[in-house]
This record gives sequence, C-alpha cells and structure tokens, in this order.
Amino acid sequence: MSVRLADERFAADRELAEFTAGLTGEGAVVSFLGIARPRASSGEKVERLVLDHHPRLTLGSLNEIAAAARGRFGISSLRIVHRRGAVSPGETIVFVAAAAEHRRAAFEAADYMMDRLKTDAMFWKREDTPGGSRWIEPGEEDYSARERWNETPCRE
Amino acid sequence: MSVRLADERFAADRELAEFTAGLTGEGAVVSFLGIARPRASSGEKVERLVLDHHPRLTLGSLNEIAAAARGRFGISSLRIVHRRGAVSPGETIVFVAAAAEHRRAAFEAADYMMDRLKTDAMFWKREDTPGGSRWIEPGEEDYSARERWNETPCRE
Amino acid sequence: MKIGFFGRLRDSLGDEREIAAEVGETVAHFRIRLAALYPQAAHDLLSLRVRACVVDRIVGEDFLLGGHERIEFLPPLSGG
Amino acid sequence: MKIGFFGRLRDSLGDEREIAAEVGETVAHFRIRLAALYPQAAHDLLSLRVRACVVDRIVGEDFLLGGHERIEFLPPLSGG
Repeated sequence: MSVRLADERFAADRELAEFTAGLTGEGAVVSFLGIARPRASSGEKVERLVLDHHPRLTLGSLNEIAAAARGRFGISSLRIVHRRGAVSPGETIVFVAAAAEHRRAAFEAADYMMDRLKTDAMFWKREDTPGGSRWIEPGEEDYSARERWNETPCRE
Repeated sequence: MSVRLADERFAADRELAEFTAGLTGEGAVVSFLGIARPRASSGEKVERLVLDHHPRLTLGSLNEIAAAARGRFGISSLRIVHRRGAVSPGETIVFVAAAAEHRRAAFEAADYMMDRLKTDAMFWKREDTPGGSRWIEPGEEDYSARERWNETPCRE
Repeated sequence: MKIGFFGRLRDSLGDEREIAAEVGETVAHFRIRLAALYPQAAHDLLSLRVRACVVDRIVGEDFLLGGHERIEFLPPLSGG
Repeated sequence: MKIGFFGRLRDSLGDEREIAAEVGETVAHFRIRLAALYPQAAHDLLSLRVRACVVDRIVGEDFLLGGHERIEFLPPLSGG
C-alpha cells in the first residue's frame, strides 16, 4: 500500500510501471489518472490549479481511504499519488491504482477510491483564471457518487 | 481510437504514456491491464498462455467493441492492445484505456470494454501447465458481467 | 471445401482439413458427417456452442454450403 | 490561541491569526466573535459546512476551547 503527496509534476506511466513491477501474480490492474483540465466548467481558460492541504490531516485522509478500499475489496495492492500546491493544465493531479486477482475488485476499488477522494480527501482546490480565482467544491454528482458506497456520508 | 493486436510482449506503461500524450484536455483516464497469472484456477503452475486468433475476425471484434464503447459512453479517446500467440506469466495480455471529460464515463467505458472482451473478443485461450493443456472458456461470472450492459447477449 | 479450425478444435484436428460438401448439404448435416469422420472431436463438432462461419460471418444450421470454398468452426471465445 | 485557515479562508484571512479564547468559550461563540472581527469572511466562519478542528480532530459547536493552543477552520473539501 503506497500513498504519497507529490509537490512536483510526476509521471503517471512511471507510477504504473513501478506499481506493476511490485505485483506478485495478480491478474488485474485498474488505474485512474485525474488530469488538470485547461478549461473551467464555465469555459474559462484555467492558468493553474492550486491544491491547499493540511500538514497532517491530508495524508491521513489518503491513508484512511486506501485502508478502507483495501478492507472493502479483495485487492492485494494499491497506490495513491496526489499532487499538492500549484498544478498546471495537462499535469496529473491524482494517480490511483488497484491490483487484484480478478478485474471486478480492481475496478470497484479504483472507482471507490476516486469517489472518496473527490469528497473526503483533505484538499482545497482553487482554479486560477485570467478573470480571477475560484475555490472549487464537490458537485452534487460527487456527493451522490460518494453515497453509492452507502456508508455514513461525510456531508454535514 | 487505437486498436491493435500485439505479437510480442509490450510495455503497458508506454501505452499509457502514448495514450495520455494524445489527449486534448480530457480530465479523466481509466486504464486496465490484464496480466497472465502464474497459476491456473486449479492452483497448477501455468507455463504459458496461448491465444489463438482468427486472421480477420479477431481484429474486427476488437474494433466493434471499441466502436460500441465510443458510441455508448461520452469518451473522446480509447485504446485497446491485445496479445495473440504465446504469452508468459507476468506479461500483459490486454491493455485498455478510455479518456473522458469526467471520470464516470471513463470508468464505465473501460469496464464495459473488458466485460465485452472476455466474452466477445475472438480469441481462444489455452493454459499450458506441466500436467497438460486446457482451453479456457468464459465463466458464469463473465457472462453475467457481460449481461450487465443488457444488450442482446451473445451467448447461445 | 476447406474446413478451418480454431482453439481446441485446432489442437485436435489441425489448422485445416478438406472435405467436399454434398449437393444441397446444410451446416447441420455437414457437422454430422464430420463428427463421424473425427470421433475425437465429435462432441465439439456437434455442439451449437461451436459456431460455424462462412465468408467471415456466423451462419445458422440450415445454411447451404453449396458454392462456398471454406467453412470455419469457432469454439466458445475466451479473450481479455 | 492560534487560528489556522485553509482553502478560501486562507485566501481571505491569511495562514494564521491569534486571538485569545474567553473563559469557558465554545466553538460556536468563538465563531461569532471571529465573524464580527472579520466581516469579509463572516459567511464562512459562521457556516457549519466550515468545520472546526482542534488537535487534528473535527470538534462540535459546543466544544470548549479552554486550554487549547490552536483551532483550525476547514472549508468544504475538494480533492481528486
């Protein structure tokens, strides 16, 4: 189980290569890459994203999500790498990978981790555009995606 | 849309890197790797897999699955690479990637392509073990996975 | 007529055989003749899970083989 | 007591401020005082979607601040 915060741009393909190199006979690997989009949902050009984080709770929240995925699905190995600080459009914000004997568990674990990361990972995301900056909150679809896994939702 | 058969071992991380290099602003990439397992479901050691294929229909079946995924989900780009011939344990049998504006479509498209590949891609898979060879057929769980997408199932 | 085999049929019968179709012969009838000729593969040759394919299309059991140069038998698929 | 801010609160109020807690003061009461001091962030400081955190734990509105050196205010999260 490998979970880390990245301050700098990282290569998702290298993460995938390292992750698969560490496997021991699993048949299925699902990975997800979240990439900083060049346009805001309004259509405005995004110059950069800034991910504010908490010095301890942010990594703690990633570890909790990873442990929950491991406990919940039959996955033998997983990885989360999440940027913090400034991220340029086109750069990878988050890399998630899950390996399992069979594909269903790997798909579900990756899907679950992403849904939880969107609402429960301790980050605050700001889009900087030529017209100004805007702090992002999860949308309704993020909360309902999170609730698909029907534990007690974290939303107040 | 890139679909191809590979006769030799290929590097899944390079496929992912090439795939993401070709993107134009998508925010989400889901990839799946199917890796040849060192053990059969019986527990026997697998020396190699052999994937028999049809000279035209195999590639046709992959293209059909890719086109169906593209038509069905909001994905802007996808890739399928599938081995044929002899595959050693630990080597990647299949690489699938889907990119979309948002993560749900990318997850569903990759999941869909894998379910269809398991039952509808025109391959015949043989496991060679020290005790002999065995031709694999999709299991009941593969057929029911395929039927989740509830088109007319291909099963006779 | 050439007969092409795939998967486990290729293992038991080889890549290809050649047997003339009879006048007015259907796929169903041809399967029965093949099964008699190759008892080691009779179970598969008679199974409807093993599909018949002519000119790259799956054909039904009443398909008439006359005028075709090749038929192929496709066992259940297993990709991915 | 130090007050730490994150996300949009950090943008409007800076990384940290320092204001002494009153004797027997709760989080709810402290929010009201802060909102009066920083009207530009009053909406967030009074919103229960902005959680209060002491010693790395989310605390409720009736939590007593006495004896603590730091409180943090966490706006709604947005990761991934």
